[in-house]
Amino acid sequence: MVKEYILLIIGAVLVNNFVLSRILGICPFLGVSKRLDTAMGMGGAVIFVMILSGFVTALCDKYILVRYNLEYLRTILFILVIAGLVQIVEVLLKRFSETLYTALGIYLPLITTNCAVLGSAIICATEEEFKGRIFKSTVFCFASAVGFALALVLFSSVRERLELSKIPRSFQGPAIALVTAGILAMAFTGFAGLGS
Amino acid sequence: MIDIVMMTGTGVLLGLAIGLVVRYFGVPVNPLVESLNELMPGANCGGCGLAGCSDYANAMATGRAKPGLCPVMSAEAVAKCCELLGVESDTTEPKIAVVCCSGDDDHAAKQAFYNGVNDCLNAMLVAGGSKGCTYGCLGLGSCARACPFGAIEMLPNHLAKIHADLCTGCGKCYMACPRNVIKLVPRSAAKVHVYCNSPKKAPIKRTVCKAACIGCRKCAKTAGEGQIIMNGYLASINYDNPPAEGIVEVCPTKCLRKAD
Amino acid sequence: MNKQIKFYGGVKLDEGKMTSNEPIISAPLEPLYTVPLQQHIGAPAKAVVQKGDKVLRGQLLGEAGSFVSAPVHSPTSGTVRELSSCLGPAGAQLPAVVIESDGEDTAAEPLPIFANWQEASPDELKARVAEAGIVGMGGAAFPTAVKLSPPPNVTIDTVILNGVECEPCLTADHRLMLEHTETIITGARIIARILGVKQIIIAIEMNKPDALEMMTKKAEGTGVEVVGLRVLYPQGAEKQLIYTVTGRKVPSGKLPAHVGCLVTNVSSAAAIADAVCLGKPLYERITTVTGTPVAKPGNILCRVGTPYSSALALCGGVKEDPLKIISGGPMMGMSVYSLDIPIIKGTSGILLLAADEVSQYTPNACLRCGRCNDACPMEMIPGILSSTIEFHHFSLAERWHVMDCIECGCCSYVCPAGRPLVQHMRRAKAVANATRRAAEAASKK
Amino acid sequence: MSEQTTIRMPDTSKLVVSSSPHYHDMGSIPKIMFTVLAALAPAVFASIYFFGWRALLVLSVCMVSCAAIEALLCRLMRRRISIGDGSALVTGLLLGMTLPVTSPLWMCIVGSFIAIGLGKMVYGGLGGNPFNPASVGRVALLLACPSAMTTWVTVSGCALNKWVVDATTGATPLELVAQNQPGPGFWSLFLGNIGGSIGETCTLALIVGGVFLIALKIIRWQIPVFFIGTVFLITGIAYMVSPCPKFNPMTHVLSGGLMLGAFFMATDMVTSPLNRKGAVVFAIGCGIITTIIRLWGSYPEGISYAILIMNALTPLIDRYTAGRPFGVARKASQKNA
Repeated sequence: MVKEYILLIIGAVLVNNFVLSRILGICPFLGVSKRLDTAMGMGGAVIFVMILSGFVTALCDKYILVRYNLEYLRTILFILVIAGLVQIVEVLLKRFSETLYTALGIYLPLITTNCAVLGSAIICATEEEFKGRIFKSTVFCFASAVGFALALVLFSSVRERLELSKIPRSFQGPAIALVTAGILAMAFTGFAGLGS
Repeated sequence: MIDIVMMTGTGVLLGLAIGLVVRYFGVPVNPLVESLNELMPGANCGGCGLAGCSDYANAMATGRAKPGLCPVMSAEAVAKCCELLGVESDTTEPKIAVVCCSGDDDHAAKQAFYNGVNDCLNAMLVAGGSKGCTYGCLGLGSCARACPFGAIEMLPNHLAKIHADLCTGCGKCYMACPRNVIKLVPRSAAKVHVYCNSPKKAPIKRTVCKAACIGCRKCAKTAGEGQIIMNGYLASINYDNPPAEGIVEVCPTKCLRKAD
Repeated sequence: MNKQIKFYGGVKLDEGKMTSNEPIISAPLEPLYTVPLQQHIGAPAKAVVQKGDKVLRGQLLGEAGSFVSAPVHSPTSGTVRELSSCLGPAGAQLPAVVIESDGEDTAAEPLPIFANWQEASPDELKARVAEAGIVGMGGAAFPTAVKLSPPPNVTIDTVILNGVECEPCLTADHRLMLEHTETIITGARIIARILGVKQIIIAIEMNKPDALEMMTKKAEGTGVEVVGLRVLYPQGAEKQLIYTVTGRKVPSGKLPAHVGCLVTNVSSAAAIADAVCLGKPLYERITTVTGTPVAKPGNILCRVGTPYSSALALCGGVKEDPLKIISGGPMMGMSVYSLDIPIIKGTSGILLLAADEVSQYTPNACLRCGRCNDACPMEMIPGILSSTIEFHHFSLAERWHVMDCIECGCCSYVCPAGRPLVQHMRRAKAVANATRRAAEAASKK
Repeated sequence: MSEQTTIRMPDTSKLVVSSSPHYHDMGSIPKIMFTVLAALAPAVFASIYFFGWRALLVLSVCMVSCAAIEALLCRLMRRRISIGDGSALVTGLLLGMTLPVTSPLWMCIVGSFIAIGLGKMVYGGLGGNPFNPASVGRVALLLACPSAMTTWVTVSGCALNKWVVDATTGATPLELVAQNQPGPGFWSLFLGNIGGSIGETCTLALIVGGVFLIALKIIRWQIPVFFIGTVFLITGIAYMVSPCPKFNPMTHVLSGGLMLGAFFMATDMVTSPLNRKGAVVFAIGCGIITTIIRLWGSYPEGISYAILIMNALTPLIDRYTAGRPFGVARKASQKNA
């Protein structure tokens, strides 16, 4: 039981890293990785939202979609739920925790459109392993988000360093970021087979 | 049927929830800041003295700064800002930067070979750089790198040149120049300039630069009253009352020239 | 004092002290002396003579311009030819008094002599130090009288005389310690008297065994302690010296006085002794003229205002053309492009470097080899800082304590990429100072 | 005053002015790079001895193509052609040493292009690259041509009379232990009488070269010592828990690319941390990741991956291991960090 969850977490963080292996959530990965502190803020926000949305979508899936045979509405319902959820969270954060809002606030709207959040929800809903298991789905979403945050933090620290390199004009900006992401993804392939 | 009901139901529920949350927990945002932000040029040059355009918009909305500090904004935009803020418009005369030096490699004597960081401030701190004149352009292009609009070109013979059509008078180059060779002058009066910055006596200047103002006062005598002022051995234009363009004919060293 | 603390980093340098055994020779009179009015850190002195005035040796030429300033005295007797400006070692024009020597070298009435300084009041002695225009003669030229007036909330318990002379090539202090040992000790005791301090330490690097021995011998029974220090550059830097001698760390941005120490150069101590016991203001100093291109390198007692060219001529000129002329030592001196620059109170040496000794800076990128990290005596990260500054992130550099840089040059010395690291630091410091001044000006408005 | 006239005064018209210091220890990038090449020489000789002359061909093709590609890219970028500093040769040699002796030459050239082009030049050349170029090249080749990259020949003593040793394919010691079979003996592993990539087999030659570099202070001793030590420690603990050939610490330390990686690739100064503390963290990280991949991953070898991942972590390590400057109080430093 414990071993199962440890392997699940290792798999989601290192082996099937959302960004570097599944290529999900690339827009915040490229957009919010220019500075380490923003990357950490974004990572935190993603972890927070993904746990929440993973839990809620798994609930919706189990008790609404599957029960009434509405699986074909999955994508659209999940989008709706996640978007609404993030909106509410943002407003509540701003109201009740100014510090957390300034730390996460600006990233929350970005997350609404983050395919990683939707991706994790859909993976949980479709893969046999997670079907109907709300706790396991939530753990998976958490681990995936940690993987995302890890990739983001690694990447942003490298990018901060790249600011001090004389990168050729044509490679500046997203180009060099993608090359770097590619090399990082190559490096992460080394973890293949871990936990199996 | 159930699918439609479910989707609609979820939508309505979420909509209601968001509406209620915003109604009871929402924090109002200042719409003024956003409309001010739209009027900003977005170059984030910092010419207003604040950290970029959105900071300036914020500062205006909260009364920390006045409209019209931005050197780049058009007059209409400034007027609009004033309208939004409900204050009277106060237009500033648009400015332009001038490099007051003619000491390129052909004219200025080379004293030493500077070896080090390619930056004017650095060069000045090391024995005063490679040119002999301690008042002139060091020619390493710090101003050109500071210009957010690409208006400064470094001539191959180590002199900065300002392209008037691109210059917005933001003053970044003025801040970047360690020798204060660059001056900000009113755009409308920028017809002729004295391209020399050295207040030294003529013989000293002549040994280090062939194009220096030698303080002969010919221009000051020819021009109208108060149009050219002598600062010691250096002629300077009174930009409140600029001389006619024809005045450049009298200058023996051609350091008094039409704006280029 | 055998348990010696070692400061972090530092580099071992080729000392190149070829003039250690050259006795001090006095320079003959010059026809013309150009005496800059700013020979110290702080405000320039205000001229008190007019064009055409007759002046005598030791007469006041300029009085201190503000609190952090020092007066300037005439090096010889003659006529003031003009008040003009001259090129200083830093490449900037300095206001100066040009004196045409009359060849008589008549001394002015000396300042009243303290026959028995042990009984003079500290304030009187301090006033004399200020009056005599004494500055730190190690290079920075900070007015000594200001140093002797610590802020009221600190107490100084240790006076350290800096006879380390860790700069390669220079031997001026070394010769002074050998030839004027007693003067230095007297000076040290006067300083201690001014501050009411019991502990006086003279620190000498071990590469000068003769000076160490001489000092120890002469210091016996005077209450002055002499310590020999490990040979490591920059042992003579103020903060490193205090740390090595007393184990105290001067906090970032603070003065040595905050840890109860006062460091002054041995030359300054000798000048204080001369000012108090002989009534002689500071108008001459020992300068080392050295370098492989110099025909006969030596230590010369030069009057302030002597042009570099005269000092060099006294050393027999050059054997080959130098590629660099440096005012000061090779690690912290300033390179100059003219020999018309006058020797000032802070000119510890004139160094000529031949073409094959000069390594040019190159625009290579930082290799991140970390050698500068290991060499930096301030435990900073010079490599990263220099890249940061190269890409104009000045505020970041300031957050990373660039202002603590002492510009000792260890980082550039070891950099395999040949990067001008110290120059980057200087720039960041200049920018930070400018920003601070602008902020102050804005807040005053 | 006849003597006065003979005094020669210097010509001041061609003086150089620059910032202090005016002394330099006369070290330079080419000096470092060519010393590294010299330190790799024993391993190169060993590889020719065990694998035959084709090893030399592969290494030369990698070096030449790396240099040529760097020159070409400098030209395209209109920058000073930087191959004189020797770093491209080092990258080429290291890349060649991580390839099997049977690698087709086109693969060497492609690998060089990835190493130099994507690993270094797009980052602005030497000093800008966050990842070790040779590791980038090797990992890319391993992903692109897995079979060619894992074709090993059987080695048996001196092969100086051969072009390439028998083409019969064998397994590397690490592949053997991954299948839980006993590897070759200690002396074979130590001397390099085993299958594997060109430059990684002869532990003795690599240690000689590495110690040479440490003695010259070109690399920090912390990185190889802690890297190898961590691998030894973790596999040793595993071996004590369950003593089977898979966990034999001696095999893990002496075989695979560990020596080459620890002495020559992880110590690449551009991509490793700046200070000693950071170097220790970096090396331990490399060791942990290597062991994890070797023992539990699907690849038998993990050195290049470990190095690349720790390269990505280097900026973070630098940030958190940077000490406080002399005299800066702990609180002030934390506030600003």
